[in-house]
Amino acid sequence: MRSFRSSAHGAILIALTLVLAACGSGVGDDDGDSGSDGNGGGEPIASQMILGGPPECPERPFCLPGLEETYGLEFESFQPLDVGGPQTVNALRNGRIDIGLLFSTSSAIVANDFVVLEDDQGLQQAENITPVVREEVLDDTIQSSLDAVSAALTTDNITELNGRVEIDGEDPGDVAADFIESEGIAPDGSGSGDLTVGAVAFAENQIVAEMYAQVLEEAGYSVDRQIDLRSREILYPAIESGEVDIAPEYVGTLVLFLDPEAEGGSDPEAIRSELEPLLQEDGIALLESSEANDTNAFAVTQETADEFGISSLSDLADPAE
Amino acid sequence: MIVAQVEGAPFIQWSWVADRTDVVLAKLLEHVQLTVIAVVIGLIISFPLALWAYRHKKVYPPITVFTGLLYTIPSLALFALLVPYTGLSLETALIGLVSYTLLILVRNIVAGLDGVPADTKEAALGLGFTKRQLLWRVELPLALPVILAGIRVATVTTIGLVTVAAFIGKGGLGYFILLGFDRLFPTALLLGSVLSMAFAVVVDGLLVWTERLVTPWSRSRKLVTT
Amino acid sequence: METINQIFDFLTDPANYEGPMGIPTRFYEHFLMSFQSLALGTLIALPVGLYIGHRRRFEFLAISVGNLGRALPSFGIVALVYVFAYDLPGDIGFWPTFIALTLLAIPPIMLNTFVGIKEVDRDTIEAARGMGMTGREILQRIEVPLAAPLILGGIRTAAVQVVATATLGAFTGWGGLGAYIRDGFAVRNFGIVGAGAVMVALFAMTTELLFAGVQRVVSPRLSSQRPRWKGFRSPIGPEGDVVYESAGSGR
Amino acid sequence: MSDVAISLRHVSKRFSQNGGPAAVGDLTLDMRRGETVVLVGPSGCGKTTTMKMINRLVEPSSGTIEVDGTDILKQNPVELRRHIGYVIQSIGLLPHRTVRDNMATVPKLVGWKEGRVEQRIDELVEIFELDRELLERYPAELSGGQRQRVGVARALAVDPPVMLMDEPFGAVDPIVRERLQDQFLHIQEELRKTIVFVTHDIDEAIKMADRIAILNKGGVVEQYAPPEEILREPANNFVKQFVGVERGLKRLALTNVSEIEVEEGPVVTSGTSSEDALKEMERFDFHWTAVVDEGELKGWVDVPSVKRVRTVSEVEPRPFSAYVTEQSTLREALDSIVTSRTHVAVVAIEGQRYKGILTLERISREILS
Repeated sequence: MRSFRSSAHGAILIALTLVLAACGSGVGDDDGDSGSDGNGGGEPIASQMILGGPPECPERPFCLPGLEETYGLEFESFQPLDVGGPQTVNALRNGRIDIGLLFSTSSAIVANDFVVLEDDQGLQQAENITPVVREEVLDDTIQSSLDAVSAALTTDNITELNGRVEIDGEDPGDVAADFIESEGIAPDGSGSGDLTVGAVAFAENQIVAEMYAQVLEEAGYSVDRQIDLRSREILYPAIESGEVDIAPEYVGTLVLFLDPEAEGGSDPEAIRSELEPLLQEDGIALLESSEANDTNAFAVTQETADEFGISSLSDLADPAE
Repeated sequence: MIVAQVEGAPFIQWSWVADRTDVVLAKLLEHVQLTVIAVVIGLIISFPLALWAYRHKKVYPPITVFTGLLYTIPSLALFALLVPYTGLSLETALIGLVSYTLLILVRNIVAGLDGVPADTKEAALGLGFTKRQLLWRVELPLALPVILAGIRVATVTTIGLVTVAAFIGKGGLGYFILLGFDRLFPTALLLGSVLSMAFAVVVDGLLVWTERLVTPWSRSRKLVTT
Repeated sequence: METINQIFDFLTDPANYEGPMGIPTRFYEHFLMSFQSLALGTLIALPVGLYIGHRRRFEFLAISVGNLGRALPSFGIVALVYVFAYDLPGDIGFWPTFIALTLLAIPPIMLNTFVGIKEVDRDTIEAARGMGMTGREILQRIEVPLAAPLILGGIRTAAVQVVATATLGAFTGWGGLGAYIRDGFAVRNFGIVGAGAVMVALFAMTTELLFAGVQRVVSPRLSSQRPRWKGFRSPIGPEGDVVYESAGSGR
Repeated sequence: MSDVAISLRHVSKRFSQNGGPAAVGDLTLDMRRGETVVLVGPSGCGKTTTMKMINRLVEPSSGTIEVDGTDILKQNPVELRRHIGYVIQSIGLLPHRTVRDNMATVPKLVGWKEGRVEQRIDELVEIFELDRELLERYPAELSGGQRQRVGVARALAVDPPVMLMDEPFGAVDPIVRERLQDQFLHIQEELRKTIVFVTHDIDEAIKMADRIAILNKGGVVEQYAPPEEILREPANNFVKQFVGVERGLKRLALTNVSEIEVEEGPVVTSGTSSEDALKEMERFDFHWTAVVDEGELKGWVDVPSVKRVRTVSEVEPRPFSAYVTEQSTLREALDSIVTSRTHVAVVAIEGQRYKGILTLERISREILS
């Protein structure tokens, strides 16, 4: 018995030593080459950079695969973070990642004076914010109400709204209400029945979803919200299965999501003509697009930009001096 | 700099909470609803299972291994794996939550029944109790304290797990935790965590109180000497 | 059940076994994180539990920490710690996950240690004191060995909880096996989610069985507890769980 | 045969299928109505198993058992048990029910009306001299002795003709056990139940039994007879060895003073003259004589004190340090013979009315007969 008792004490002592060793390594293996060492001569800049973005980035045509095909870029590693939200912004700010995927309309870019690398080879598509609605529930009132919202949305005003949520910490619901009031958006006609508005959990998507919901509530519908979903991969099937009726979408990424071989391009009308039949197959209608265009933007800090002297995505392919 | 936390703003923005008391109430209701239904269904499933295991000892190991396996699957994964089948619905959350209660409930019911002293059972049989009467009038009442302890642990665990269901939109107070997490917004996070913890402590206290109420004999009052 | 095939394919595809996102790396990350946080949690909770149990002071602290610890939603802890600790140096999400898991490990260990020491039979202690043993010797030679099964039960409960909750760490940007669940869920590939789940479940199961074995080795002759169930001792779940309220031993 | 309450014919019980030794081999035993039969023997002799076969808590492997003439295998076992009282050493009171509910258990099982149940509980409180205040208490709050009395009362609740008792007083301390045994004997005299009483304590067997069945391993009946007969003529070595030494003393404990005739002893009255008193003492060759006035025992006087006076009345008679009554046992008489200076046990009814004396020879003659 003696041996077991002492072994119990022994176990605790071993644990002590291991923790101390590990704590050291925990901090130690912060090999975060915050991009400033710039020693690799001849190697493309990108190969020394860590890209941060949503977990679905490695699978999305406009993200890692797109960067590889269109710009021939290979990154040192990919760090999964949130969907262009605070995690990505903070990781960029404190150097955990060198280049992060944000939304062009995100207020954090201006707030942290990040530099958006120009998409000089047009990887990004036109991403006009457009409501999609299940045909089963679609009626004139819903059509006209959501069109009214789309008509009022512009890239500038949505960016300003994003700032109020991301920086000032306001609630998407409140921000949407102010916007509807200030723009005088009102539903024409009335309707009844239950509707569910869905959105992916990032500021802009939630704000626009709240706009749709509140306008429809004014028109008499009772609207349930599912605006915490983690990605389009969860939201879209929920629309197909009828758990969600309406959701704000981005035409460019949506068409590539439905058909990776789609043309896409920067002309919204061209994308819409490709997108509508695809949505038809799933019983989903594509309403009028808004003027607000929120493309993906790959941003770096000002220091990184100055240090590597880069201003566009293709610059990343050049060898670092 | 915490993005959503503006310098100078109080740590907990009570106004934010005050504005959405209706949402808080709705989410608390959803949390209570999910917890109660999950534990009740858990009991409905585990009770017969436990009785079966208690009567046929050889069945107990497979039941515990199976319910044990369910218990070790991370809650988020289980919710996620159910989504393609039952969608983002209450059923998905409930199936996940119920499967976590089974191990604790089955084990405690069996342990409670196992704890009933053999001589009491023999005396009861000797007096003329049928097997069924023995179970409902002697074995179960005496096993009650341990069973209630199991229900307490299962309920408190379930209250914690409900919050994880926020990832599929059915997380009760977990909605605020996820919201606070997504937006680095402490007020919402604290609201969600503290409220669900308070709910757990209240339920725990309530169940302790019912345990006292329901088993007056378990506390031996002053021993009467002749 | 094509999800099961997807899981099988993912687990058998050699490509998933290389690189920083590979299974071995993430398994090791998960193990290291769990072990470190459990060890630190034990280092903090054990001495406190021993002190409170031995000295019988601040008992309320151990009990409330134990019960509140059970009531705290683990997702809540991870999120809370993240919001305050995300800016700390080191890998993204390392410190938030590590601190959260350590906090999670403390309550069960402290409570079980406290109850284990407190429930050592008083007469044995009297006898030891009668033989002239010092407080320290009593603690070392009698209280700890007798309380060992319950203490190990607490560490075991903590271990399983840490291993399971470490998966949530993935959402703070950290790796571990939870990353498969996060990434799979994001792209709706339930094969990856399932694979992650299976690996975590296996990890938790082996942890449970490991501790159950150690507990059984330490406890056969020591433990005054009546064995819960003759024959098969179910190895899974909060076996060492102690439901304790100050009014009296709720065990 | 009609007065046979319980009859066991070639009853056996084999627990292990693979031909191990039978717990009870081939037991045949009859128990008369109202008789207390004690099954006694070393552990493993199958006494408890035999008893449990009577209410089918243990199913007999073979043989027939009849209670009140009906074969128990033909009856529904639960129904059977409800009409056979059952008391075990650890009593097994239902801990989650009050004393009242415990006692009301069987009456409610057989469907008595509320009023009848209450009335029966009052009777039982009467018979067992229980403190009414106990009725609302839980078993955990009772002392061992109280729990035991409630246990027996509960078993008698529906006034069953037959009662099975498995070492019922084993768990209490000797003093309380003594009291419980006496009380139970007293109640048995009133109720005259047929009782099967199992114990490993031969003294308890001798005290409680009308007839004792001394069993050996495998339920073999070594002797089945009343206690006196077993003490007087142990059937074989096993019984002799089992009953143990002091058989004589144990027999004495069984017979009362009233059962044997008392001897004449020297008696004088206060008025007797000293010479007559001396002559009386000489006649019995005693150095003292009892002084009895109109049957009232005053005490005793001895030769020297009488010599100095003319009549007995002038001497202050000294009280007898010990005396026995008709209810005392011969063992108590022997005890007072040995302890008193007069080396004789004076027999006086209610301690006053003189009956006679008992000498050592008289008692030993009784043992040898």
